Amino acid sequence: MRGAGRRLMPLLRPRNLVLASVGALLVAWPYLGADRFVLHVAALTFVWAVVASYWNLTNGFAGITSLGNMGFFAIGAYTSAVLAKELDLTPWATMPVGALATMALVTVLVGLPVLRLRGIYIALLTLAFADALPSVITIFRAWTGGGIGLLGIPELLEDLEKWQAYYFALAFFAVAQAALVLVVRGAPGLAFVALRDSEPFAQALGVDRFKEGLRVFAISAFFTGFAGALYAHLLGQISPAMLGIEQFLMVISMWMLGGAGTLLGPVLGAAIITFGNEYLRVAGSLRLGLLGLAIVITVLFFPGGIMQLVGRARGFLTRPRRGGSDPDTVDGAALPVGSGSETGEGR
Amino acid sequence: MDAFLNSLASGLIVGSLYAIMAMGLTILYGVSHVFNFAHGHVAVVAAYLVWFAAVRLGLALPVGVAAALLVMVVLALATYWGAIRGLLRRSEWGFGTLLFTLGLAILAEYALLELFGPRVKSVPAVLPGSVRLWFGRLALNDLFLITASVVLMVLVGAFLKRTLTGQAMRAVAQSLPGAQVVGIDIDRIYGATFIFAFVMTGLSGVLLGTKTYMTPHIGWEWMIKGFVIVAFGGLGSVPGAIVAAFLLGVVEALVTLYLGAIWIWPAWLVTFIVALWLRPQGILGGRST
Amino acid sequence: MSVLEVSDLAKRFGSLEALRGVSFAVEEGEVFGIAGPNGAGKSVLFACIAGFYRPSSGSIRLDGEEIVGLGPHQICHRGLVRTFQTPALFHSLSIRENVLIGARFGGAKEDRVEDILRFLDLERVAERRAVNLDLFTTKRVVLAAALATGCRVLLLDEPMAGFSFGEVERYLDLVAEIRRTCGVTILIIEHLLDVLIGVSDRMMILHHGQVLFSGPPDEVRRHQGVVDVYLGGGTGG
Amino acid sequence: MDVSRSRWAMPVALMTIVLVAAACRAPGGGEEGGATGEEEGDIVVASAMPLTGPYASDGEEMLQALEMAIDEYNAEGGLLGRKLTLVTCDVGALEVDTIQACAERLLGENPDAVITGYDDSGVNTLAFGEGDMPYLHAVTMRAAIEPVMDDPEKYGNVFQYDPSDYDYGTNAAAVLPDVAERLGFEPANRTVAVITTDYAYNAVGADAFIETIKQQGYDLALKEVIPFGVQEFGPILSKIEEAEPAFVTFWDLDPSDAARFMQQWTRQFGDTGIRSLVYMQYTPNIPEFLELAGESASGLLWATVIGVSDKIGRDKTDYIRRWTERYGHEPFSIHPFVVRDAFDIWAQAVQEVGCVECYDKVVEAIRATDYLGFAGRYRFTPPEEGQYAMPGDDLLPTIWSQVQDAQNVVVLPDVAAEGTLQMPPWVPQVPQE
Repeated sequence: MRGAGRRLMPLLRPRNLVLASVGALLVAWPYLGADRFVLHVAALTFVWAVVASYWNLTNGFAGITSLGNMGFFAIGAYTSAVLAKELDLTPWATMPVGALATMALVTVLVGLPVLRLRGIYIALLTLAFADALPSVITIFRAWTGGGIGLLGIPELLEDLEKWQAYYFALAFFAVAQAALVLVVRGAPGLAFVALRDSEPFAQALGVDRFKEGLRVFAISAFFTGFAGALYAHLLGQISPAMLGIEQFLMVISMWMLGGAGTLLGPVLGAAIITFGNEYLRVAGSLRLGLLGLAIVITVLFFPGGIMQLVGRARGFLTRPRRGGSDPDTVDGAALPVGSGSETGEGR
Repeated sequence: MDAFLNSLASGLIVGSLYAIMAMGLTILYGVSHVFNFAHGHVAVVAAYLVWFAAVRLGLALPVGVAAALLVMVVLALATYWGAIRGLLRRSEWGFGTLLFTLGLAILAEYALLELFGPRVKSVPAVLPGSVRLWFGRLALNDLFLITASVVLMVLVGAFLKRTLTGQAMRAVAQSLPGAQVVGIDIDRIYGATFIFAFVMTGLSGVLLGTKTYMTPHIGWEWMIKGFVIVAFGGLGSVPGAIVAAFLLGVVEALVTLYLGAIWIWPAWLVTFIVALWLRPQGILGGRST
Repeated sequence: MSVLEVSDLAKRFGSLEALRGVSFAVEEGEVFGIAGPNGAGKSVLFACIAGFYRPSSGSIRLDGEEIVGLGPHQICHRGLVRTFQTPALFHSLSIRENVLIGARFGGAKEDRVEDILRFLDLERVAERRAVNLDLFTTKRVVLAAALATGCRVLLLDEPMAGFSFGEVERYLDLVAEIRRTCGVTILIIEHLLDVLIGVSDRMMILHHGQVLFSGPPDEVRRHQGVVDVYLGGGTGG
Repeated sequence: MDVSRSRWAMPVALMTIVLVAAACRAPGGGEEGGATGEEEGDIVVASAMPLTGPYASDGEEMLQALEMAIDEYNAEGGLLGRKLTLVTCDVGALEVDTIQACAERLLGENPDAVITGYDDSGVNTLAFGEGDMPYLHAVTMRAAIEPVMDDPEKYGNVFQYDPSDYDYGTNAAAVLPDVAERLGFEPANRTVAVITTDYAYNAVGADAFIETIKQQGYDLALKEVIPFGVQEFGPILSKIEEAEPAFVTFWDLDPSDAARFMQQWTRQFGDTGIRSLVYMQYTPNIPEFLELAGESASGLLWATVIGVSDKIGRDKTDYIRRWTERYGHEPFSIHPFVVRDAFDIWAQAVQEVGCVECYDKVVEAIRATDYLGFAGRYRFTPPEEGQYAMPGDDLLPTIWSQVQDAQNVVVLPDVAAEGTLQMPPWVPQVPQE
């Protein structure tokens, strides 16, 4: 029953075929005549897609209402950038260090206190954490450059070309998504589905909310931090402005609009918002209005986000095993998200 | 000593600003469990309306405030009946309302930018002038802000305790099923809560506009500050929010005096973590959510 | 040595005393039946043992080790699992995955899953989502998930409520089978005295949070206090 | 769990393909960066500016200035007979990646010139320097001219058409003691206080000030780094009261912060008095400052390294008239003037060399500029020195103003002065001991 045939079959599912051709297209894109600007934005999209996906991991899948993920991103970016600049190390060495440092810091400083709390309190504490970071960056301005930002961060390669940046970002994105699939389909993912469906039963069967939460936090911090590090070395400069409200709104909208609790949603959201945002820069302040309108309309009419639209068009792109006709999800697109259902005692 | 007293006074002023920022937010959350991300923007909208009435149209300040609050009532009803009511009926209501109010905030910023432009505006001080005390001078407007926050707290407390609507709101806050059992019309109470919270928030925006000035962008700052204070004091607890606001205000002033202004946020965070460790429901938050 | 030893257990909710001075011991491999009228504190007792409530006072020993203060998942890892009166399965997962949860997080090896599915005759429906199942299947999934943790002590909270007569029979057979093949110690709460008497090695009757009777099943009916409670309470036995 | 394994296999395969492809060779994609358009189409002027976020009020005027310039040139038949068009990009709150994205976007339009007001907090040079077309900006930052100094070959097309933040510091350190002397101001001691945000524009100037004033024998009594949006300066004012420094300098770009500072300063020291002069970098030039601070700002000194004064530069009356006709109000700030200066500098250079796409020649012509604009005479330092518009009383004078009766009055340099320095109201008349 575990023969090659059975293992090959799922690979040939239409869903996977679509994914594979999209992947091939992404690989071939620079050869198909994408210009500098498009490649630049695409590379950023990959980075943001990872950040959004892992934000969605904590919030959409695990129901931990974290609002501090931009903080994780900044820690990774700064750690790697400062190490590479001050110690003259290659970014290839400092990026993993940055990611690990983010994981350690976030798990100890945020994860341990936060996971004793519930719902909206987690949101508040993580937000306060991210908002305290610009001050910390300023206090350590000797290394971080303070509000001026860090300039001249060593790039991934000497004279990094746009198409190289694109491929590095794409490769990172692929690895991060693969890891995300493992996490979601693996033990932590299973644990959180169980906790959400029936917390007492899950606990009785040995599921440890705290431990699984910490694990998800650590994984999320690792990849978000890594994304931050990559971002720093792709752009060559960073500043505390990355912790500003605009960036926060952008990234949070990516997974919220894309479809919380889905794997593809945040990626689509990242693509649409990053590209939309850049192309709408010519439209001035209208950009803001359109973003706000998109969010409001999505919530009111397509609560499952873009994935709901996709799911409506074709069932196979959604999550076939856990989606389907689940009465608790909207058109099988979105999984419940912890924030509300958890804090609300009386509904 | 004078420096200390002076800083303490600054702390109280800032504290009163924070208390005003937090009040509408905590009431709305306490009763309906809707966390209003557009809180800061509701306040800014009211402040802009008052500016428009008082400065642009040259109306008397109380007239402007009354008109702005009237608009707040309309906005509250539109928000609740037009959107929130439907969202609350979904299983994903917590997430839905959060996202909705977030979108609303962005839209409000855009609308303000289009209508009033990006330049900084201010609401005229309610009480111009200042008064001399032994350690320094205090602006009358600042004293007014401190008084107003305390008076508002008392009024809110009285409203919740004495009036029928207030009692029903408290009942809903304590137990939604219980309130339904005794025949409270939830829609009516939620509608009333939204009106109450929006009016309070609008009022807070007007008060803040006299001191911190406003741009279309500043709502985020007000929201985040209010957010932290409300959590600190215990979501849904009005006295808790007030205590937290003054506490943080004084901490902020003393940190500025002895460490430097740049340490304010880190100090907040540490205070916050310690407080939550000791009391996970916030300082005075009775309910564990 | 007893597998589970409860001594002088009390649980208060405010002024309400749900349990008072409850003491008993369960021996390895036995089926221990617990009965009592509504509100006697049976479920509270289970919740205390399994770590969902922290007792107000008293001690609970599993294999001689104190477990008061541990969380449900920790107690599960030590080999004790409880089930719930109204079972809530993980409805967005398949039946196999429901069982897998127990195996993966309960600390046992995952290769037990297939055996357990076969054992409880769930193989054919294993890929179905655990939603809208009939009651008997639901209860079997619960049993399977609990067994998958590799538990040695199983607390079943009114597992047969709502069953038809035939289903009760089949379920009791299962319990006996589990006991025989897996050597699991079973504590079972049941409303119906007859059923309990048939399946238990020893029994305990709770009333108003206190132990009214404790001993062999055949003595239950002769105990005056039990008769009073069950007849006086209007609950047929 | 073979299901999960197959899902895992797909991304791995994908990744392998990606890495192999990346290792293979450079695709032909975005190779062209410079000018390809030899065709006689429109001349494209690109600009990045903050149209949303905290700096939107400045960005609005920069955009208006450019639109007006282009419309006016086009009305006169364009430049070298060709029509001009404008492409813009919103840099929002000036985050690093939005500036870079804007640069990529605008460079993708193959612009013939990039002219902005300010668009950035210091990385613009790197971003726009990628192209060959002339780029004129007034970011007013050391960080923006340093890359040009380091690599004049690559960034030789980047001009900063005003001095930099650093010059604020050196200028303030040089002028403040002189101001004290002119006023007959006798300080309690030879110390200074510095209150600054951590924002580069402010911080670099503040640091340069500290460095330079120390060389003149002043001590630093107090340095406060503040975040934007401070509501209560009470604790800081208390520290100032204790130190009573000769000069209190305030470096915070946000006009509402600055207004609050002056209101609270005047309240605190208005009647008790303090022997300190207060200086601000640039911020009171933003029109909202006086609206918000009003009378309480009277006595404040401030400077701008690029400014507009009736007595300096070429006549502005006609420009103001045309502006008012078009937009219904007079210019709020200096941006309408200086952005137009930059535009004219570029246009003049193009006309001089007689071609648009010959970027090297246009850049050469701009380097040789000696242009009298609204703000003064523009002359650029050589690329090795950063290629920025030189400060100087006969070039771009640093204009010092004092707020008197809630009005800005230019007091220095003497050639531009509209009024005389006055002792701030909070300084006690009779020196007390």
